[in-house]
Amino acid sequence: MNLTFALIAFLILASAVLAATRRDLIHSALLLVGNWLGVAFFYLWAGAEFVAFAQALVYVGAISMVVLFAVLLTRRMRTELPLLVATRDRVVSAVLGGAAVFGVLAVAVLRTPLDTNPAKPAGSVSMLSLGQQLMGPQAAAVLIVGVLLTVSLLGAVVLASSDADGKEGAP
Amino acid sequence: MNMLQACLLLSSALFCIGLVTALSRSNTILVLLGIEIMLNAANLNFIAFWRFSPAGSAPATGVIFVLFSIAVAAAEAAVWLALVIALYRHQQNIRLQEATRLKG
Amino acid sequence: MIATLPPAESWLERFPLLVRDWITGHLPESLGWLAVSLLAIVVILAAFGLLFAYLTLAERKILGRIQNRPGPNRTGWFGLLQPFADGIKAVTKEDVVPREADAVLHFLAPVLLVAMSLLGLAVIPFGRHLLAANLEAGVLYFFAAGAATELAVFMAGWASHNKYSLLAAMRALAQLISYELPLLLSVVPVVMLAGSLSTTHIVDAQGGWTFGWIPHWHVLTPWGFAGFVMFMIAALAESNRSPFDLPEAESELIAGHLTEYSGFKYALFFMAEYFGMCGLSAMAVTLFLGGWQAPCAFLEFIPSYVWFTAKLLTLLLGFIWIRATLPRLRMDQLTRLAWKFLVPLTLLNLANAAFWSLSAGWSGPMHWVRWAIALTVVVGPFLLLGRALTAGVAPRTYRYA
Amino acid sequence: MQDLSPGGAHVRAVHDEFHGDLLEVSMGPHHPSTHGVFRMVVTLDGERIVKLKPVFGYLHRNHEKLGEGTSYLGSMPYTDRLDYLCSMTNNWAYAVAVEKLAGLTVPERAEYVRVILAELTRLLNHTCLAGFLMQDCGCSGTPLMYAFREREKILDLFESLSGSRMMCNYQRFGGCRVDPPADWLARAQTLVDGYTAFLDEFEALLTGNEIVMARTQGVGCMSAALAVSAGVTGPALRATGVAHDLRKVDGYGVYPRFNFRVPLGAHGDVYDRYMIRVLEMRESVGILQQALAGLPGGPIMNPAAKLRGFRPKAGEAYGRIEGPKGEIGFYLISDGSPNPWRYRVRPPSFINLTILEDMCLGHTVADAVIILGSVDIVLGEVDR
Repeated sequence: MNLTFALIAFLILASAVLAATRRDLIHSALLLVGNWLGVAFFYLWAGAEFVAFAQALVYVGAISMVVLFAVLLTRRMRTELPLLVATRDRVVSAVLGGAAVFGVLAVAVLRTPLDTNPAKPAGSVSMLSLGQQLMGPQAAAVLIVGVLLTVSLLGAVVLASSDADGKEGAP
Repeated sequence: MNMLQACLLLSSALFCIGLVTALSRSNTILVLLGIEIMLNAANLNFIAFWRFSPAGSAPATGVIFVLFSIAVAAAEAAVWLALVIALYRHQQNIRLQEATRLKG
Repeated sequence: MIATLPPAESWLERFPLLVRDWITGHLPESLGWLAVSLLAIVVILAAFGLLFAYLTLAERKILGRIQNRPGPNRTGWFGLLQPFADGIKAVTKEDVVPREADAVLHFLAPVLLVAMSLLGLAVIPFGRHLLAANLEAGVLYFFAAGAATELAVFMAGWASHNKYSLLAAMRALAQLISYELPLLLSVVPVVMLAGSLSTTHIVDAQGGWTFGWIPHWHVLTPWGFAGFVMFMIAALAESNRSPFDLPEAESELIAGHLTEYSGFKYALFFMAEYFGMCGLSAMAVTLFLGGWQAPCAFLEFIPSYVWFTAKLLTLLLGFIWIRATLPRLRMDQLTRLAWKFLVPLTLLNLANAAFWSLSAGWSGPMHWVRWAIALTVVVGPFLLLGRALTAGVAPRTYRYA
Repeated sequence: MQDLSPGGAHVRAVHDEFHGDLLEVSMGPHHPSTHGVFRMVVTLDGERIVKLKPVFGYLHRNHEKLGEGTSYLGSMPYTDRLDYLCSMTNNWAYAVAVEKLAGLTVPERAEYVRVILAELTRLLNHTCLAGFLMQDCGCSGTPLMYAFREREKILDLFESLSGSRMMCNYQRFGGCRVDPPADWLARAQTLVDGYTAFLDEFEALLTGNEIVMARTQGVGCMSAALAVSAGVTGPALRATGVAHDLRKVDGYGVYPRFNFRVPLGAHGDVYDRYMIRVLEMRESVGILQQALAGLPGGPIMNPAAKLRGFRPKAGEAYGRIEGPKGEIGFYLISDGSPNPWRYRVRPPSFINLTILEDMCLGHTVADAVIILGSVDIVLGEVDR
């Protein structure tokens, strides 16, 4: 086994498990930032340099901020944050369900004869070819994503500010 | 077990952690974070297949797919921040079980 | 560090290469890459460590000069040993951690901040042969590394369990969300025209001179100048420097996220602020001011790293000067400036750069038309948006009883 | 309910069903922008202030009771400690009250010297205030250091005249303690001549600065009606457009002989309060020029005034002057003994401070700091 891969896998899984089990929401969010960084390291390890930096920029730089903002805007005091304890049944059934899904996936992955080519050099996709792909064959998709981003931003603004004036009238 | 299978196992495990988080927690933010984990697990798969599968006709497809996925995740994050804030305004907490009404 | 060197270069220019080769020459072949990497790290840490030390002194001296006072002048000749005295003081001071604080995050925040603000320096070409990591996506890497700095500020504010710090944490988040966008958008035209995300390519694209004395730096084009100014404004906000030092806000939030920090951890925050400032200034030099390129052809005999250092220090002096001059903005004004002024202007500037790129072939009188159009696109919206931004604010006349 | 531990930023979250989560921050008594040991208990919605409670008294030292236990002259040095930036005007107001009580007149030369010192004090106070206000706005000390450069010159003058830079203890009932020598007057003249240049420089740097205007215009508005009903005086009142300047209204001392104008604001916001002070400084320079030019000779003390064994007749008197911060007044009741039976101070900055909450509501924390700065308080006077 590749040692780097093992380390990255450990970082990803450990931070995800810790984030899922923390009681403090801020800790969860910050651990998830670690998780996202781990995923970025994985991309780097796999040779997808550009995606790794994009992942770091978008997840660590933007989405983490949004998450923390959401936590702070909906906070009570720090001590009141984790009061939303789930019932034992829910947790147990969720863990069982998750374990079952993992079992199925693991068996499927291990049983399938996957045609691999480990000799392929890492980082085989250059920035230039990536750009040409995006602007050439994938141009329509880029446009659609652009529209999606704009619409979601506008939608978010509308959603978040919908109460601004009619607040007193709302029950 | 080759490297590709190891990567796929990693992403499956990550996906299941996300699934368990989304199912077991009642805090809206944590549920959404679980979904975000699952999304990342899927992205891991794309990169793993791109890296380890034999060279095909479109060499950069996996990378481009992940790029789009990241862009969509950014859009999604903006929307769910707005949703969480709207939810909080309506019911003064962000417990998902209590968000049973479509109308405030 | 890049190994390719043109034949006719002075030994001063090749000095870093010679030192590197001398050191690696003593080591076995297999350890070469490790030695080179370690050397790059050591050089960056040492150079910027020293720069940080003397930048603090320079800031205090210059602020003092601007404010009719001498500044530190007791430790050593002209106060030149002051940074070391400060360092000893910071290390030996008691490190106070509030009882209610989140100890892990409280510790991690300064460490993360310094680490993150140092990472970006790896892709800056400090000279023709001085570059730690020549990444194909260098610019993207730089901003990805810098993205986590405000996260550390947030961690510090949150972990301190102090309400001033909490307010600072909120401000830091809002400030980051607002200013990341114009910072990146003001860089996009450069990337677009250079056709590369690699910092070396961007510097190379600015090489050459018209008539031997007008350099082809981006800052000397209309879109480049506008981009440079907006980049520097956003950089001020990113590095939490006055007039955008809202998370710190000494007169409002005491010291914001730094309120509960003391001793060495405080020094780390201080260090990170200067590293961030240096990193962003170095990026501005690389993107807009021609990197290590000399301003005139006949001045090329001066080594490239000297030019880079000179440009870097000029920008840093600008940071200090602005700090001595301007009052702080309010939070709503800060975000309004970002969203209603900088973002539209950077977007327009993107179109402007595209026009500049498309009209590259225009010659003769059309050359002047090209300049006129590009300048109009920069100046017109600036004036219009600026007027909208400062609406309702004007000097007043007063009557007498 | 009020679970506020002393000091620091102890905060408690208040859940208010109308405003969502509120945050209560105790700004002060140890805060760099409260100009002393003053505390504002601020309730915040985000950064917006929904409630503000000024808490003072940390510097209370029984000033008025001490005055009743000391002889009339013995209280004079204590008045220095009220508004420790403006000891000259505090002295004068107290001297006016005692002179009214005892029916003493003041020689003309002393009246002129008093005007000179009062206007110098006004320059000193307003210059410092403008510097502090800019510091509160977030300038890194530059305007403050410019202001302090000028302040030093005035303090040097005070020092060479009275022997003390801030605690001058210079005025006496029926005159002044020492006669200013000719070279002192020449130095004062030099300072006054150069002051307009300083004001021009200061204004060029700040008055038209867009950040300063954006931070201060429309912030902390005070209506004329509110100001009048709350008893606000001084530049804060005139910034709302009310023409009330005791130098014109009472015409005390020799002020009626001088030609000066009273600048008036229209909005009553922080910018107006800043500008009124700057314009007042320009008028003060004019008064100083006239007073220095017209300074008559003669004695500096009324020979009839007794410093030892001073026992005014039974009665009461209220003496007031226009101090730099507003109407500073002393109310005295005498029962014929060497000590006042009742000694009461009307401190302008204390009364101006009472409407702090009205000015701050709806603004942000950053605004509260500059609003407080623009009120111009000195805690020695607020708490007494």
